[in-house]
Amino acid sequence: AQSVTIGITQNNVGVDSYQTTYEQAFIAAAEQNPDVEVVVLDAGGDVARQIAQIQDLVQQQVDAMIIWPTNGQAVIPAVRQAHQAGIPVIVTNSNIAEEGFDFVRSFSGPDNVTQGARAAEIMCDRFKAQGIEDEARVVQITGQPGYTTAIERASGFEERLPEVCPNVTLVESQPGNWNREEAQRVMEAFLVKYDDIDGVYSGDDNMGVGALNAALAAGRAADITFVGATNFAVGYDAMERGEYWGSIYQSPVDDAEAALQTALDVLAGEDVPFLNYFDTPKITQENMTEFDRPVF
Amino acid sequence: MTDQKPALRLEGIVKTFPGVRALDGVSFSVMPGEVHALMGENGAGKSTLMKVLGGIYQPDEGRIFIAERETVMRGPLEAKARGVMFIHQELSLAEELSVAENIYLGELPRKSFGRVDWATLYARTDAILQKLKVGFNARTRVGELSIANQQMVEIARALTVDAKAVIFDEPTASLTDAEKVVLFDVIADLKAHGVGIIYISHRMEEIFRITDRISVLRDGQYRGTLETAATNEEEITRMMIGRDLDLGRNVAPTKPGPVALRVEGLSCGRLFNDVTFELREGEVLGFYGLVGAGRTEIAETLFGLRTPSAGRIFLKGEEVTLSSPIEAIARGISLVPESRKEQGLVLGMNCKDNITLPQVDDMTAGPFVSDGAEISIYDQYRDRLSIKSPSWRTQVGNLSGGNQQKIVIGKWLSMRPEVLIVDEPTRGIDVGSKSEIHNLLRDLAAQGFAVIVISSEMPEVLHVSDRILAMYQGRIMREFTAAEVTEDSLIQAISGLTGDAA
Amino acid sequence: MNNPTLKNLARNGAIWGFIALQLVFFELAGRYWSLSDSAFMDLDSMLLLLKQSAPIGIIAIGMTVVMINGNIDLSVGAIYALAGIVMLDSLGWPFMAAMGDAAIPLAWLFALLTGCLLGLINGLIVWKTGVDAFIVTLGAMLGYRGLVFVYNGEQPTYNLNWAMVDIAEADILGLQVPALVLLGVALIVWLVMTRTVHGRNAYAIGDNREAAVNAGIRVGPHITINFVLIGFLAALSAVVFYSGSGSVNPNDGMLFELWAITAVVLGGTKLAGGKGSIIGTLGGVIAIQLLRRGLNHIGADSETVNLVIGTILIAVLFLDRQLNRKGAEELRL
Amino acid sequence: MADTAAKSLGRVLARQGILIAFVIFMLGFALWNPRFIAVDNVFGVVRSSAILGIMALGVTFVVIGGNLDLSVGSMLSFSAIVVLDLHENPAFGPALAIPAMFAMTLCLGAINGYLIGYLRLNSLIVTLGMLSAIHGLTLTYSGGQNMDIANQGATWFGVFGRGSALGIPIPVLLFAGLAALLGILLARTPFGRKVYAVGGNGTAATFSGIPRARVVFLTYLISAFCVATAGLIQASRTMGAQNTVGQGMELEVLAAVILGGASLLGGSGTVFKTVIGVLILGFIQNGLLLAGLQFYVQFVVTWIIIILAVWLDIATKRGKLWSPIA
Ligand SMILES: Nc1ncnc2c1ncn2[C@@H]1O[C@H](COP(=O)(O)OP(=O)(O)OP(=O)(O)O)[C@@H](O)[C@H]1O
Ligand SMILES: Nc1ncnc2c1ncn2[C@@H]1O[C@H](COP(=O)(O)OP(=O)(O)OP(=O)(O)O)[C@@H](O)[C@H]1O
Ligand SMILES: [Mg+2]
Ligand SMILES: [Mg+2]
Repeated sequence: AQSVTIGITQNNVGVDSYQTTYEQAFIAAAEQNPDVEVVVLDAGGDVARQIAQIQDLVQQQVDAMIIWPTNGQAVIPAVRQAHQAGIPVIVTNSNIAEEGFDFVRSFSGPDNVTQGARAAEIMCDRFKAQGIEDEARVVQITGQPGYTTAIERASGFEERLPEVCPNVTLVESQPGNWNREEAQRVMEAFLVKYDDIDGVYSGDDNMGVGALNAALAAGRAADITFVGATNFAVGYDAMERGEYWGSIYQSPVDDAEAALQTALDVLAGEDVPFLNYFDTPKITQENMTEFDRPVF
Repeated sequence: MTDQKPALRLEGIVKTFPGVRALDGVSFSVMPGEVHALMGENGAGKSTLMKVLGGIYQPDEGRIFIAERETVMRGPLEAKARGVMFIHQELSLAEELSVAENIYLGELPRKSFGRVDWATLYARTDAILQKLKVGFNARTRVGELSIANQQMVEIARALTVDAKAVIFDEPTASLTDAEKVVLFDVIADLKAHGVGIIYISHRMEEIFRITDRISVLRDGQYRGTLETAATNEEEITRMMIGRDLDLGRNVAPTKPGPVALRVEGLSCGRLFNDVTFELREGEVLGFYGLVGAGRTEIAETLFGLRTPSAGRIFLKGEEVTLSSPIEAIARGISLVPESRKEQGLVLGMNCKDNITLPQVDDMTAGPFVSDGAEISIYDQYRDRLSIKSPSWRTQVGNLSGGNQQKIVIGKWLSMRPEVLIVDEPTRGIDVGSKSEIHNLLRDLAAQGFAVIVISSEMPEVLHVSDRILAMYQGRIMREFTAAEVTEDSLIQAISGLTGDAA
Repeated sequence: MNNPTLKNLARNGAIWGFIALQLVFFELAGRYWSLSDSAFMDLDSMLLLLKQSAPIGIIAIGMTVVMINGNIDLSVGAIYALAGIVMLDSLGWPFMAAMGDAAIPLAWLFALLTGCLLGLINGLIVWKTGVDAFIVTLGAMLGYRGLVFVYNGEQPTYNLNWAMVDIAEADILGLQVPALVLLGVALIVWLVMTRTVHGRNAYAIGDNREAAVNAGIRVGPHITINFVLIGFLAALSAVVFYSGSGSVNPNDGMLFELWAITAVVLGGTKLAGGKGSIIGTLGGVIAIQLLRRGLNHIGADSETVNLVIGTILIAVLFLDRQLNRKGAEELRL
Repeated sequence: MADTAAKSLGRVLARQGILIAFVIFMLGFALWNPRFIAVDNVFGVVRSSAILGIMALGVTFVVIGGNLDLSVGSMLSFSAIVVLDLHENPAFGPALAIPAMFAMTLCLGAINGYLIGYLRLNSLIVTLGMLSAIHGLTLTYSGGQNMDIANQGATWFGVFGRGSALGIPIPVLLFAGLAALLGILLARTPFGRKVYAVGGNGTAATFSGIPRARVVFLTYLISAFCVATAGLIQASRTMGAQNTVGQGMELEVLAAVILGGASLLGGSGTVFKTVIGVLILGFIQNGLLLAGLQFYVQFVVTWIIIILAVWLDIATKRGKLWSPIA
């Protein structure tokens, strides 16, 4: 086949292991394929910089473009420019808003709303097993305010929880900014404020482990069900120790490979579904042996 | 003159700062065409009074009349609009701007859309500069001018408006004699045009040379007005400080001991060249010259602050290289610097901490600073120099200028230096404190210190020195002993006019 | 005599020399290392560069004025975000929505007024309380950011108006609107700073505030006006940027203040005030954007970008200091 | 007599304005929610303030010396990542990892100190550059990965962040101990005096034979030492770290120092006041959280408190509420 150039602009490499591992996996996958050249850019979490990068890629006339949006709405006009320049755009990891769907060929990534919903189910099942599904009280620690992933996971969780466990109360949500230390601080305050906490849902395991640390320090970890998302190695280890209940298994390698493959499929003229979710299964202490320890 | 209306009249002005009653019911007036001196000790309230007049401070009580019309001046611009021009004590210029912009600061001529009318600005400025016979033009950046020329820019401001009254607050502190002459011409010219002039200075010879009347302030209170022609230094001094002052001439020459410091062919770039001299213990050596002659730079080099480009320095016969003040201090050199605010004091620190700063490492009990040791040093020098300060806790910034200067002197005396260099030790200091400092320097020499006094005031050098080196453009022109020196020969030497210097 | 003039030239030209150096370096380096075979220096990419410099550039121009004044404004990033939110949110207000596209200029106006208001608050606090501008705007950086979140919680504020996007993407002679606004603002502010009384007073105040007070310049109002100006420019930057992107994330504009200050200092403005130039700042902005772009061009990864930018910042400062030295005669302090 | 006593009491109060504000603030919150002053909560706040607080202690020296340090946030990330990585490295282990990390962090402080102290470059820009450069260094070091301690049960490393002695959490002890130590260093030793002198008037300090460059250099070393300690606690507390743990902390730290009353112009401030500043910020955060207010309300409140505190501070100094600027 003829050689193709694919440009990618990522959200914020280095902010956490997931994104870093994604980048490495993406580059590795591209190197596997001799017909693919990639231009790898990082927006550093800054929308303005990402828009500039999209424009640069348009100008360089790449064959296809993969975008990990820093803001699912703000990039739409820039995506339109790419679309108008005839460059197929694939969105990865977290989707852009609906207005932009016309300019995008495909979304490849996890379904964050479903992830939030699944976390609610894990939590609810656990409460049922403990027989406290009618009185349990839950707190939530969300990701960085304003980021699509954080918002979608929270809304998935908040919608699904009352459906499966109508009598469980979500008493409070505070952001932990994807940051373990901050999550720990937020949890400490929750522990002081509420004598009765039965469950903690965190936007990712990194924060979940921060919350766990706080509870361990207060000697209350055994009474609490911790559920997170994006199973990190720390979360996996804590599950193994029996301190952390469950999470959602999401592999950045799958994520990156799916994005690249989607781009190649689009370029090959194949019929690609618009929403190209890769599976992100539930993982709990009960089924964790079925999964490898995450590498990040 | 008495039947004329005063150009300016103040009535019962009171101004307090937190903890200080700086002005306490001052009344005084200036006639048109009169040069009126305002005198008083450091901290008597002269500058404060003038700032009230210039609209910079609002008085707590009292009234201001201009041409007998009561006026309230809410700001400097308003004062200017009413014809009161104020030439400040501290240089008050923006160095990055041009001479013209500085002279017309705050009232640049405008065109439409707030644009500056450069043509008018430069034309007006050049006209003024011509009157002042200066060697720079309207477009020169002020930062490039010498201090003296910057002072001339300040003075040029007096000529920008049709002033009814002009205030000069110590304008000559950094002027050379030639510029002083120009300044006095300007003042005479203003006077001839019927402008009332207030002139603040601590220099008696100027007061007697140009003023018509003298008003005296003491501790913020008005003490009275004298006709210049009908009074003398003693009377003014008595009024200012409330007692007689012993202005005796040079104490008997001390017996010089062995050579403490010898400098051979010392040069530093274009600043000074081939400077050679000797300083003995028990001797006061005066350096006299115009501003910019390079005296300060020599002192700074001897204190390890500048790298000499050539020459050698010997202390007690041993050659030394001084690459930092730390080394200089370790070798027994002390420098009382030229500018007490910038170089001498940490204004936010208290008196005690300032005095012991160079030796704080030795003020310890175990690893900690010992207040006791420090306070005893402070007490010792407070008594010795009669420093007037409420306590050792007082922030130095709150002391009056003269007392600040004494803190700096105390700081270096307490190091018990072998060579003490004082640079302009009495700049801006009132007559009373000045003579105290002079006596002190003589005493030090009598005790065997080797002292270098750098000064731009001839009476001062003549008064305290055993020998005088006259400098001109970075070179030593001539050496005088106290016995042979005369004012004329000294002036000739520092102006480069000495045929017989070589 | 020759020497100082030469040094002066070197000093003011340093930033442009740096830009030229970058162009040559990245062009050559790109040839050998880059995966992309596009040229680095062609006209289109330079025009694009100018456009991309606009958001920080417009703010940096305002920052230059404030810094010449001897102040600083750390709250610009938050003002930028808040103005953007007001603009996009106002488009959704019922009476505005009813106006159709005619509401767009009105939305811009609201955004600009927001910027002016926030700048005014900073300015008045600095003026009336006498608290240092660094502290006032450090506080405001937090406070205004809080307001950004108060406005719409943690959600992005969103209003994609294609008519507005089209205006933002329009171009004249290849220059897109953001680039034109940047150049226009630079020109106007340059004229103000060099030709008008206000501009000259700004230098005087930064150089010697006491002298300015004594000369009767009304320093408080003057400073306040400049804070309003930078608030306005931060909002203008938001107008330009968000018209073309349609969504404000509550975290937007964080670190803008630091990048703007960096550009200003690279452009030769003195942190202490009294000295600086708009043209220099423009150079500083372009230099930074070029550096980022160039590093991307040669395929540097994000860790390298951070490392290089930090190092260059210090290196330029060092160079500037060397060029400004008075030589061996200087007092060793 | 009574009059003067009242006056001098007034003067003391005016000088301790920040302390009074603190007490009033605590009382207010305590009335609102008594849990606020429960021993557990107070310890909790002090413990979670310890990291910020220890950094602020170091920055206090830098600020009093007349400079800024904006690099402490990235330096914290750096030290946490490094100590965790070395901990996991069999060649090091916890006992060697800690001193090695301290050495590396001190090197960064030395770079700051050299550039600012000896080369006299502007501290704002240098530390801003270092902020970016150290972040890049950290990312390079870690390859962008989180660092985690795999076997948390098998190490005593957690003691710095999680342990306690005599019922007091170790971070609190470290914070208190360092505050006492550095407080004495600043207030009672010749070195401390020199820091004030250099910050108050660097030129005059040089003219007094004080090695200005060395003093500034040392303030940055102290700052780096404090950051290393904070990084150790941080890493130990969470037994893992992201590359961005310290991001944005530089301004929080600065806010605490300023809130404590140190002047950015240098030459004033004390360790004690900085501690109060840190606690105020910590308790605001905690109090608002307990009150169930959104985190962003805390931003607005912090803004208002910073400005009011600094304003009152300078207003008492000049004896006038409103500034005399025309
Ligand atoms: N802004 C101020 N705040 C507090 N005290 C002040 C202030 N300005 C002046 N003072 C005090 O007011 C008194 C009068 O000061 P002023 O400057 O008027 O003295 P002066 O007569 O001009 O002295 P000098 O001969 O040294 O110039 C002094 O005690 C001084 O400390
Ligand atoms: N040729 C010059 N051009 C510009 N500035 C000058 C020149 N000569 C001297 N100056 C400045 O004038 C000031 C006084 O000069 P300098 O310190 O050399 O004189 P000095 O002999 O010590 O006299 P004084 O002690 O009275 O100031 C200094 O700030 C110096 O930089
Ligand atoms: Mg005076
Ligand atoms: Mg001199």
